[in-house]
Amino acid sequence: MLRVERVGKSFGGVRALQDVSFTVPESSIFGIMGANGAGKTTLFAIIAGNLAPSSGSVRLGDLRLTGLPPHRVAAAGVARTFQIVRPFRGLSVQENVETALRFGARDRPAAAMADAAGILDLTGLDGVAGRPAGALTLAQQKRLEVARALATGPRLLMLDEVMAGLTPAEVQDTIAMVRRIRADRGVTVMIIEHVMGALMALSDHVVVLDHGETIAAGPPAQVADDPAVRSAYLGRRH
Amino acid sequence: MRKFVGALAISALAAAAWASPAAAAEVKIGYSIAKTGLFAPAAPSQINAYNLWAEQVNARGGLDIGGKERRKVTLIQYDDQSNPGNAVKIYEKLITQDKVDLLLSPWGTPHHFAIASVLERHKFPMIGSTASSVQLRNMKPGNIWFTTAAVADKLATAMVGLLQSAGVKSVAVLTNQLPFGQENKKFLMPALKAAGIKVLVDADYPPNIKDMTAILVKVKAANPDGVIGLAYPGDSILYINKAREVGIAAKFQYLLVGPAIGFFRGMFKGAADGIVTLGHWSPHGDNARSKAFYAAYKKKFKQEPDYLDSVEAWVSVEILEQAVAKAGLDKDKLRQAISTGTFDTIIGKVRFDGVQNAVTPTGFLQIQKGELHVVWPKDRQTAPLAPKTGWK
Amino acid sequence: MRLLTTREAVPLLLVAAIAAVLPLLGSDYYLGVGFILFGWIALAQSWTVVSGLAGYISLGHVVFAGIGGYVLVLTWGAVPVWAGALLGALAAGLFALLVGLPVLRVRGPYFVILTFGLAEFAKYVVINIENALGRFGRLILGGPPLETLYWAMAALALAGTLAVVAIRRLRLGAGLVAIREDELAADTIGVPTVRFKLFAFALSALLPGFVGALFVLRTGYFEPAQAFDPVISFTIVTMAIVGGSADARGPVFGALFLVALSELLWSNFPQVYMIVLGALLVGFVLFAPNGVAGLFERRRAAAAAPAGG
Amino acid sequence: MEILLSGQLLVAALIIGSIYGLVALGLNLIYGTMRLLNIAHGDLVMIGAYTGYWLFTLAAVSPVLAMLAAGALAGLTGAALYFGLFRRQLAGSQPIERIEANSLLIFFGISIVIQNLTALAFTASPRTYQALDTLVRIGEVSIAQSRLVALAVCLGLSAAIVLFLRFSALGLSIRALIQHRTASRIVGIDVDRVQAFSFVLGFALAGLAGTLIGVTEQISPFMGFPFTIVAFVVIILGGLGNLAGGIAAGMVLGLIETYGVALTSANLRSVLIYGVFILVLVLRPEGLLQRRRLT
Repeated sequence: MLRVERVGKSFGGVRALQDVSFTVPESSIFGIMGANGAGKTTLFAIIAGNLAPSSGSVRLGDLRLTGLPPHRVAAAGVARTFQIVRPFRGLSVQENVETALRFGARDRPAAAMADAAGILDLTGLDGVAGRPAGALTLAQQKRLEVARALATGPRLLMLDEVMAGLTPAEVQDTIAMVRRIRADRGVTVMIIEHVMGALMALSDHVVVLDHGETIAAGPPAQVADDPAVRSAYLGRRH
Repeated sequence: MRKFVGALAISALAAAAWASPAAAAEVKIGYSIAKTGLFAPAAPSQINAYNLWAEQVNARGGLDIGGKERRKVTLIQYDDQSNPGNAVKIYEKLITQDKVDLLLSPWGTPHHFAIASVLERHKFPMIGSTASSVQLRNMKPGNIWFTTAAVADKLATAMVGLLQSAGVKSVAVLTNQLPFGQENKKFLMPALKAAGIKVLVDADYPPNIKDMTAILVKVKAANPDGVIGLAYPGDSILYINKAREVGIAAKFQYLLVGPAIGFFRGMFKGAADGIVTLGHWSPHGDNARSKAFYAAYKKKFKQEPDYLDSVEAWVSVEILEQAVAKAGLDKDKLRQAISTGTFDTIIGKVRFDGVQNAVTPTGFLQIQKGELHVVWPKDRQTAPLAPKTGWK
Repeated sequence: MRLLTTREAVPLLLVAAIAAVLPLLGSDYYLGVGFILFGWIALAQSWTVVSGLAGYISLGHVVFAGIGGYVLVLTWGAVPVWAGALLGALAAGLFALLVGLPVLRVRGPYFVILTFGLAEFAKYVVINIENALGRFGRLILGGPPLETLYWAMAALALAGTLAVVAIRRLRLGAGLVAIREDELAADTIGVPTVRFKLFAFALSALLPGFVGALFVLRTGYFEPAQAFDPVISFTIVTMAIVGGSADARGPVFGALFLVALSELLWSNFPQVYMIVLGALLVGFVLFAPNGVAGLFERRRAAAAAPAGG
Repeated sequence: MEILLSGQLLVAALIIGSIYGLVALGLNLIYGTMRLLNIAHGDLVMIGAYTGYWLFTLAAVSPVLAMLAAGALAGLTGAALYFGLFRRQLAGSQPIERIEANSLLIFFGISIVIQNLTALAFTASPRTYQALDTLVRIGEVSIAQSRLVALAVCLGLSAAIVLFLRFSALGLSIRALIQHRTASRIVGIDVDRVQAFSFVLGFALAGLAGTLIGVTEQISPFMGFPFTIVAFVVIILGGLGNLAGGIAAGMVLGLIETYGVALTSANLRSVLIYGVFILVLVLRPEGLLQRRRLT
């Protein structure tokens, strides 16, 4: 459903992304791997319209996303979370979700617009719905990121390191949550994760970025065995 | 919320308490003035005159009410923060809440204009003081009168007369952007042209000007016979400092508003000698009221009165006192008395024609050896005009 | 959803009640105080739209009142009074639309000082225009009587309060609050931030334009330095901060509080009034950023929360 | 136009420019190190001007000495405000944008309080005094001694501070704090001490400059605000937190103002200054926000 075609991005003289191309199949969970600074978050920002690419294009179905402002991308059904969380701190958890319900994807059934309870339940935030977002723990704020993105009614949900900094038990909960999001709501998920095991366990497809370039792509098992990945990614990290 | 309604109620009570007749026998006289804000610096000259007058009236046993009785006066003063909108509110308050018997005028042309409609609505007569504009002639006569003799069009004619008598053939005109300066310029320029006096430099500047060097360098290069500074107090001071620095040598140098204020001459000592300014009053004439006012003011406030503002304010209370002595406190009779009477004041006889002072001619003062003398018109001179010679 | 929640009903009823009661006191003085009070409420509610909801704190809101007043005197005599006031409001809104696009790109404290600079810039431009036209303070004689102005201003205060109540319910309000909380995140969840900000800015300029025109009608005199006086902007901000600017209650509380305070103090102790005003601003920013309305909320929350919960 | 070649005009421009530079330096120092937007800065100029006035009028103290007293007084005010109000704010965990926006409003309130306390104490009447008013001739240029002193002190002091920041240990800490706020905490700089010092120094500079300004200008409780605005224009032109750039920008603004007015009309001075102010803010917001974007 999402086609990234030869996307490049440079800041000043520094190349953050170069010639990145891939296709995200409908209803898949699509993982993106890479070391710090490999360009993963930049890629998300480009897809979401927060950044304009220096070259290349992004399409969602027939719609060209490149050049659209973020709110139009959201209206088309693409949502993202932020690696460094950005909740509406002064609002309650409930209000955060309700705000997103009023915006986001344009073509949604009316029933979906009133689904705050369902989303809070799915993301495990139902117990803290009345609390100000700024008062949540980091783990809860990461879930709120997911809840708010989900509330925009996306066809494609981009999760940026929602498991970083969580305890192993919390990671397990999150994996279950992501699976449920796809199963219950038919949402396609793109996920950036440093927690390798989790990513491999979740994803149907994986793309590996290194210094802004794609060095491998395919099913997790195949990618994990790729010698380029081993040397460039795993080798350096461990 | 209850708290706020409470606060409002308290404020209303306080206002009412203020207004309650503490001493029924006293004549309550109210006014608003700019104690804060843009015009605050100008207000003390006027407040002093009012206070001095109230003190003198009470020392005389009180205000003569229609020749029947004497009642002490008490002044009610509010700050309008230099905002004409506040002045409107205050005069309404004075009339309807404080129920004053008489009103004195606020400071400044905009404030006079703003409260005119309140006076009209309540048919409450008030004698104006520190206001001057050709627009005042548009006011409906009956409840407001203006003592000034310095309306811009008359001023222009008088200025040309003064320039011609001084043999000035060319001038530089420097104008502050504030209304009074601009209005003066509007009438002065054609008058100069008609009289064949060349304008070598024509420069406007804003009220908050910090440095006049650029303008004065041009003036110096043009070397006119006269410099006409349509200035206010702040820029008058700036002018003296910078003209002295640059070395402006014109024999005639005029500053519209400023030099008539007491501290002005004090601070410059000799440097301000020879500067001409607007004004038609000087203590050096042979008017006995004048000398008495000057002496009393100087004694009480340890400074000279402002030859413009203190004098206008004083004239307004002189007229009010005489009108009340004749007509009492009834508004209609008072209005009649002011409109038709002729009054003895420190600037001589004053009579009104419509809203305007029909008698007093426009005049000019000059600083000579640290004193202000009337130099124009000639029949009111207390000293002849002398050329400005250097900056000492 | 109930027709009106308490926090919506309180300011609306309060404005309506005051408007109904003051004329009964039968004095021009109270009408005059009411006129000013409603003027401040209308200004502070308008300010709340862009600064309270969207968080773009404007320290130059007087510019819209100044423009409204100026348009009124420019059209004086050429069109009926109320048409002139309406044109003033539209001109203020148009001005906001024109400058909004570049100005609203600037954020945080820079936006604050920029709006201040913009208002001063407009003031000096008008001063220079008036000079070029050879006008030095314009006298407006024969405007509507005080009663009429009073009711007009009361209507504006009510309209402003209603507008804030309504906007908060609309998608627009939710979007503006999201912008205040985090503009990038708001954009990403689909809030059309540029359009919303611009719309809010223009909306928050309309009523002040009208209020400015009424101010001029009340004094019968227009002078740019007065009409664009920055103290007006400052007072609006203080009112909104003291009252709280999260919803329609704050501006009403703030305006009531400050007008009551000023009636008590300024006519006799003007400097003390200003000192109290400054101290209030500092105190509320530091200790009660959500204003008086926020203090109510906090107390209620404290009462409702079980101990240790 | 030959007027542009006038030495008198050039000297006037340099004097204004050097005063602007010094006034802005204090503002920039406080903004740079703490991200506090001190909108009450001009009011310290006013305090300095009154200090000079009273010392001269009551005790015949020369403005050259009075400016030291004014600097000390303003510095003390700064210390009181820093330890009384701002230290806690800065130490808290609020995001920097919050602190910036709040500081602006807090200083605005402080400014109103200072102005009106002064008006209460000394009345709103403007005051002037004539000190150091001997005319000095340099070639064809004639200039009052007081303004010559102002030029020398402003230039000398500005230069001294730039050198101090470049070569002293404390100066280096200040620069480190300006450039990398979070990092300097980590490398062991006593942030609180550096902040207190910068705050007090910033205030003191404004007070000192105020005495110099008060000799040549009317003194009133409300004289300060225009200086705040000019100082903002200068530091935005020169780069927020860029101290040397600010001094240069002060000079540039002095030249723009003096020659701009000479070429057009003095009426346009305010339009000119606010025009530059708005343009810089609108056209280069990315330049101004640069530091934040990098995080």
